[in-house]
Amino acid sequence: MSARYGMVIDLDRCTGCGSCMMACASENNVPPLPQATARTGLTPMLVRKASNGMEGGARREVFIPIMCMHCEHETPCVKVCPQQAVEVDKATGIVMQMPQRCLGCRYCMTACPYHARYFNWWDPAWPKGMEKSLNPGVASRMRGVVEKCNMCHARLHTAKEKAAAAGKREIDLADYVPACVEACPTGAIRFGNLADPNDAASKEARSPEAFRLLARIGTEPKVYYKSKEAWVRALAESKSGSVPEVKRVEAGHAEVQHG
Amino acid sequence: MKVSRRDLLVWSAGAAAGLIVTPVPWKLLDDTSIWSQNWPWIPQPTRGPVEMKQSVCTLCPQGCGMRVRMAAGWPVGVAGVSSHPVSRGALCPLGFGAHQLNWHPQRLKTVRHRGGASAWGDAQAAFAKACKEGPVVVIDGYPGRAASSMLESFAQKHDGGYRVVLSAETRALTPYEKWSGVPASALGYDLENAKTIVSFGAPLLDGWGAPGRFTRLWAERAAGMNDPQLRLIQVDESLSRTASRAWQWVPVRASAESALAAGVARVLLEERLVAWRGPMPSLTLAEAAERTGLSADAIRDLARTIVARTPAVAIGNGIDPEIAALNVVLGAAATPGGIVRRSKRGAAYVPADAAMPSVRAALIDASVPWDFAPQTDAEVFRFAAWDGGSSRADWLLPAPGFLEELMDVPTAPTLAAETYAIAPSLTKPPAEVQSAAQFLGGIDPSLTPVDKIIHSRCGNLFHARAGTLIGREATPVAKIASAQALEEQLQKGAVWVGEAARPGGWRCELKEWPAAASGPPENLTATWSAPVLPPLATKLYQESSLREMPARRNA
Amino acid sequence: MASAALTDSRWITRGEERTSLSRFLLWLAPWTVLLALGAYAAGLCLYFGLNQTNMDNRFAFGLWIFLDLGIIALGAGAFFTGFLVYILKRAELRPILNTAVVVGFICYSGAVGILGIDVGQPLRFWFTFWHPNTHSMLTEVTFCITCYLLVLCLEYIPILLRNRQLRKLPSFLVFEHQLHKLVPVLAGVGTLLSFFHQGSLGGLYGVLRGRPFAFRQGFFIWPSTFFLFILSAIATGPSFLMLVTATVEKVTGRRLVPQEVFRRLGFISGSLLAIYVAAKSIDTLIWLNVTSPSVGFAPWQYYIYKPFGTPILFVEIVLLGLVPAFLLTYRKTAMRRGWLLSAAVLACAGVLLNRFVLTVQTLAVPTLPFDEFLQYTPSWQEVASFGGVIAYGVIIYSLSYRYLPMFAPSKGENTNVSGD
Amino acid sequence: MFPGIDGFHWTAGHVVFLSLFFAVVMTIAATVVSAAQRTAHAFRKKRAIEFCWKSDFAELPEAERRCRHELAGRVMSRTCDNAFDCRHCEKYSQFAVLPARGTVHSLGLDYPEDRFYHRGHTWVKPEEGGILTVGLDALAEHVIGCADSVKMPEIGSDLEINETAWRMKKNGNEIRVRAPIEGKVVGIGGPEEGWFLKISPRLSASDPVALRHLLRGPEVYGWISRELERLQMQLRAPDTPPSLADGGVLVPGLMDAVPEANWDNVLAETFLEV
Amino acid sequence: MSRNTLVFGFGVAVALVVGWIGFPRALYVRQSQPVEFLHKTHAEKSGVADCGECHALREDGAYGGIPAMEKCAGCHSERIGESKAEATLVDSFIKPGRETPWLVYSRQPANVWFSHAIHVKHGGLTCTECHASYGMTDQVKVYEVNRISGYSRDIWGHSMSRLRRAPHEGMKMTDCEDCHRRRNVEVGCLGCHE
Repeated sequence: MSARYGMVIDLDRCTGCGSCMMACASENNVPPLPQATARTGLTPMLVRKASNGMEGGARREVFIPIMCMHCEHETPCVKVCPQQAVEVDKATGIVMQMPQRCLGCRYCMTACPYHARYFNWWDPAWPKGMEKSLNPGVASRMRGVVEKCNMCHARLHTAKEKAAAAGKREIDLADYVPACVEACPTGAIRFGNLADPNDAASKEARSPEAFRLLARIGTEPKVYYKSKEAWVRALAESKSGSVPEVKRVEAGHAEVQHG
Repeated sequence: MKVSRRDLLVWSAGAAAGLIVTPVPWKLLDDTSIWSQNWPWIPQPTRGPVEMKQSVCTLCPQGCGMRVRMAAGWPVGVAGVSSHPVSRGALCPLGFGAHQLNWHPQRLKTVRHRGGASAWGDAQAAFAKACKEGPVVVIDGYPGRAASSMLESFAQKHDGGYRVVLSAETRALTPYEKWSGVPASALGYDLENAKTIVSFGAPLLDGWGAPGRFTRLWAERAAGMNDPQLRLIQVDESLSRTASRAWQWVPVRASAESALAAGVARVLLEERLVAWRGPMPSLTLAEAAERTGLSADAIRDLARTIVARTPAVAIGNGIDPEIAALNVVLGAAATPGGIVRRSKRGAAYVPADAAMPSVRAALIDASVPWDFAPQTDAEVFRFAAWDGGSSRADWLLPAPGFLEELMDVPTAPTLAAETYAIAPSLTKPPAEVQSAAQFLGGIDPSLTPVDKIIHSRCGNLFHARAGTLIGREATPVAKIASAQALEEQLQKGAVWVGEAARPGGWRCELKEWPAAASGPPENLTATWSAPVLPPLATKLYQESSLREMPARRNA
Repeated sequence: MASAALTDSRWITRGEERTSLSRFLLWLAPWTVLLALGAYAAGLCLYFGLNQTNMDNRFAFGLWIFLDLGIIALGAGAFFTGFLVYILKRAELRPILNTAVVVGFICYSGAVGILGIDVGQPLRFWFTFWHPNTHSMLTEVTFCITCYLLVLCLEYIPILLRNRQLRKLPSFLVFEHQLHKLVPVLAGVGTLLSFFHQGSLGGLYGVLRGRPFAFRQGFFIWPSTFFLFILSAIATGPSFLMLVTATVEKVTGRRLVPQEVFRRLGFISGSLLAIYVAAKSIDTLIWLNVTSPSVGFAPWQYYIYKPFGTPILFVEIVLLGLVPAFLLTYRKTAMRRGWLLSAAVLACAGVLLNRFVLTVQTLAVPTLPFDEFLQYTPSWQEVASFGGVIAYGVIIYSLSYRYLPMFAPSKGENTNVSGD
Repeated sequence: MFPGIDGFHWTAGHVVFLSLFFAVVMTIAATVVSAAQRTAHAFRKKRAIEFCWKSDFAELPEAERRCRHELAGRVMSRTCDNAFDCRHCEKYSQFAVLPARGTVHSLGLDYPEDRFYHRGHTWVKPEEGGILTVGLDALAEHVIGCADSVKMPEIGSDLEINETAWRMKKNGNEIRVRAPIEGKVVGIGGPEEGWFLKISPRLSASDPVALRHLLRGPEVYGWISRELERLQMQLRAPDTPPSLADGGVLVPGLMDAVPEANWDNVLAETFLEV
Repeated sequence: MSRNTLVFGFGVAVALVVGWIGFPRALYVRQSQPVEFLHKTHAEKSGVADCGECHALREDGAYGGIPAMEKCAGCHSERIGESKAEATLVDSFIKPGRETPWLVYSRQPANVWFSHAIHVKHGGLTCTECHASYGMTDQVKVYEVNRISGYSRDIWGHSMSRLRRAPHEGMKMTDCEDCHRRRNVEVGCLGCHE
């Protein structure tokens, strides 16, 4: 039977520590490039920040881990790739990016509403000797291709192989846990098979507190978010530009605001 | 017959036509693109058998449990250990990149003397000479290890002092030392039983103590609950990570935490919201309000909220007597859910930042935070695995890196119970690398080497027959066959946990209200400051806007 | 021989007056320098990778894509004129036919060249043909542009072979003639191809449902931008031809085509532009009131960022659409060369602005609620390669104008020359 | 893309897309191939030379394309529409019957009556044994003078009418002399006796139509006088007014005498080049 | 036949010769194994019948590949016999404890994930179906490497045209897919790529 792997991320539990980003980068052999910036770097898992737009004591902020949403329907990147370097895997629902097939036209990056795709602007490089610390399950990419979250497919492979060695066809979901899920110190990310109604993740995905970013675009992302707070759930809708970024709250404001 | 230009044209036309039906153009197309998929200058992972090792993170004194994925004998990834009693499956973000630290460009591989290259021989000679000439102080950043005891006994033999750089968490407990005589290193927070935690700027969700311990607790009892079982009140000058997740955020002026603590204490005492009776803070509510930038009512509300759900405990960031005093007022000292004494043992260490006059030389262990500079003009021998840049050390001595040396991991600061674990050496350190302990062992062979000490400690644990050993599953030590079995278990990553601290067992005498902390409180977001960061930390600092690059550190 | 080395008159079509070789070279010199600079910049991008540009993960497309869309739109005059002359038999446009072909050739080869640098892995270009994703607009574009470039080369050959020296080789001359007789077929194929890729270029953005600023409903698999692009391209193509010819006339200081041809071109351009503006306005209204809100994007969102406010919409549709359309069609203004040309300029500017908005503004406006409006400034390498393409165009055109019978259609066109 | 390659599977998209694509590619290929094939065919049928001549002829300026009958004064004005091929021109005979009205006067050039003249300024002289001699006419001689180099065809090679018979170089100008008649080269005259070819014609010289396309008698004078006129126009200094065609005598070796003139143009028009 | 036809034909002929004979020679470099290992001899001497005894799956299902040095050292700790290969093996690899850098004929690039476990356990493939009977041969197959791509020649297969390929020859993606199609196995990119 075909699975539909997805995630539910509880934003109320995310402390924005960044463990998921580190674990992801290390699992997927993402190079640490000294020259990379917030707009040219490679962060298949990226924790971003949003606020309720208030200031002083009333201000609230939330951290939003953004990775490939593995859109199920009309998957924008799959539709546009000229040479089938992206596909929605039939068996798992994972949106798979093949850097070795990629032409580097970056059309998929303009197509992705979540900006979850990253271009290798430089050849990957590691300090001398560090290539020994690369994860053998993942091939490193080359300059000039697009990459993104592949749902830690190396771990899926390992799980498959383990199952096969045991003569089983179906993998044991306990053997397949993406790095970010494993790393999250608060267990904010729940990973599971959304096609299985009894799966904990798919149950959570159906809870009233669950929502998806830009759901109305209609691409059926398989990464859900959830929160108790209404203003956080409101992020599902686009209100671009209307949220002023306040970097730091001065005690002065606090005086006015608090009481 | 002569060849005309026309012939050449026709010939090449023919050749071109012919070439189409040979493999040449097609194979070249294929191979060049394959070449672009396997560029020789792109490093690819080495092939080899993959195995899982369990160990303990030794980057800081918190000793989080970590699973290390090894491929072809090299660590290729780390993850938390969910069964681990301290970290409970969590690691700090830096931990996830730690396995790459040993290849950091700034890894120290050679002895350096005042910036110039030198050799172990010279260092040894120089140190030996210093030992003859005068007292030598040994500074440790991670007390209680087997190595520490080596350092300590060496220091005693050579009538120099043994000083310790305590973590900010432990330093926050030092005021009680004065009031109760119980060494701060024997105290801990019983967070698991607290119902209200008011943090005065302590980054509880951002690297305070063992990352896993509180974040897990918070996730289970507070996160996303309208009426959490555990109320986290964060007093912070700005909307910090912890503040943004706290049940309530109390924004105050910069470094006005102790004033607020005093203010709250006054309200508690005036309104008799607590049972405790004793000296009243000198600071009036109005003054407190003025200093903190909050309204008097706000402070009153805060005080009431704190005692609405008890046990409540206040946690400061670094030494702040008034916050400690607030805990006494709250009755949080020596009660469950407050500050508890986790062990009979526990030495009172001499803090390393106290002035050290007339010392001939100072030996600084690799565990000492890089940014620590001893207050002395003595000759400094500094051990470090990485060169963190400017430091006033005469000798820079290359120490083993991450997971390269056998280490034992004593109880972490802030814990409510004792623990003991062992971090085996997973990879061979580079040839020319030595730990401080090995170094001293080389100078004074009479010192018991680390592995022996560890062995005997395991023996003691076994014979004490107390506590439980937590590996894949928990086993009471009493049920373990032999000391050797115990040691093997520990070597495989199991953790020994002592009995939970019994309430009471110590008392705090607060004669008069303490003077406000002199100067601004130290604000160390992380209790351990490494010389360098794992290279992948660029993801957090420069490839995203998640965190600002801390000054001085270089990834 | 020394005297021969100094002059190239033997290569210039007899009876055509051309400036001296030295002056011609002088004219070429600066353009050659620019071309060399562009080649150098392109080399940098190929050798070191696209980190040489200022594009980034959020601004994945930049100046180059804008350039591609722009010049391909302007180059549409080539296929459209061919269509008018050969398919619709509008013989009066013959005089600019050769120019049209050369201009088209320049625009398309230039665009393909830039695309070669713009992709991260040029060596894998053939994957698109080997593993095409037939649902991708880009595939359609790649196939059509490649084929059409081939067609343009074939249309260029007869012009080339009519060079005074080349025609002395009997085989060339005969081949030229034979090919020339078949050009109508090519024109037909070219029309089909151009129709599709001009459209697909519009579709390129119209299908981006992840970018509600660009996303458009459409007909069958084609979003409305598909048809708008075709319209705008064939509307401005003739205007651009007019401009090129006028420029050449200015530079060489002689009349090359009868004013009548200009007026004819102007009228075609103008009337098509009028249709385009109408269609564009309707489309915009539908988009603002139906398409965009339906996916949760309020129209005002797009236009709160300076300098990309609503004025840009007005400029695009009215100032650079309606106005030139009127000037080009209205008798009184169309009679005046000055008005005609300035209207053509406006029309071309209009189509360029449209491509700019679709390529650049689409990427700049945020989609996620916690995104900001993005800035991007091209690096010198991008600009230089851009300049290189312009220089390439000027050089090719100058050479063609000097050595080929561009505006002197063969006197033998009518005399029956039986081939077989 | 092609069935059977890397997991190719037929979908409606593929069918439409690929059939369109291949249709286009086929059309383009077919176009090129057929053009090339027609070209080859023309060569095989020995039509190529005639063909090039005709298209060159089409490119000649109006003044160069006058009908022989106009030159002879039989008609007021007539442009040749048959590439000077009077042998297959149905109009020829209609006019030929009329009397020539051209005034015959001395040109200061020697145009013997016993020769036939080709517009490319060559003469054809029937010899005994059906052999024809072909040489440069007086005007050409005067214009060129002594050539720097001459490249005659090999003996035995076949010449088509209007094909390049031989090439000459003078002051860096290449001169192609067109063959006035088709046939096999049987002899060559060298520099001392003046450059000429001996040709055994394909149609026997006795055949009345064999030389019909060449000028003779009054036509020659009409033609030459116009040619001289043209020369004068082309050679005069820019500011001097055109002098009347009163037969100013040509100096021999004109190219050396007036080097500054645009010889490229002059020669082209003289030897019927484009 | 006209001169042109001849010249043209000559051009074609030259191209064909260069393309079909010269080019392959130029494209591939022949390399020899570090040690001349003979499967047959080892099979007979040690009485090993099944490939799996040396090329085993690990317990986690991963493929063991070519046995590590200690396996060789088991017998070859000291020289057995006087062959040159023996000397190289013992002196330059076993004694210094260096792993032998074998040249793997069917080595796939880093981005390919090929699970022997799955192909053997689920697909029921036998070794010979992909590796022919190399395990029974008693001479060392010559290793040819593609100058440009760095692939072993076995990946493309020995005939340049890729026609008339032995079933085990050719290990390009197309070949994987053909086999999968024949056996109606449906896998996407994810199935075989890292």
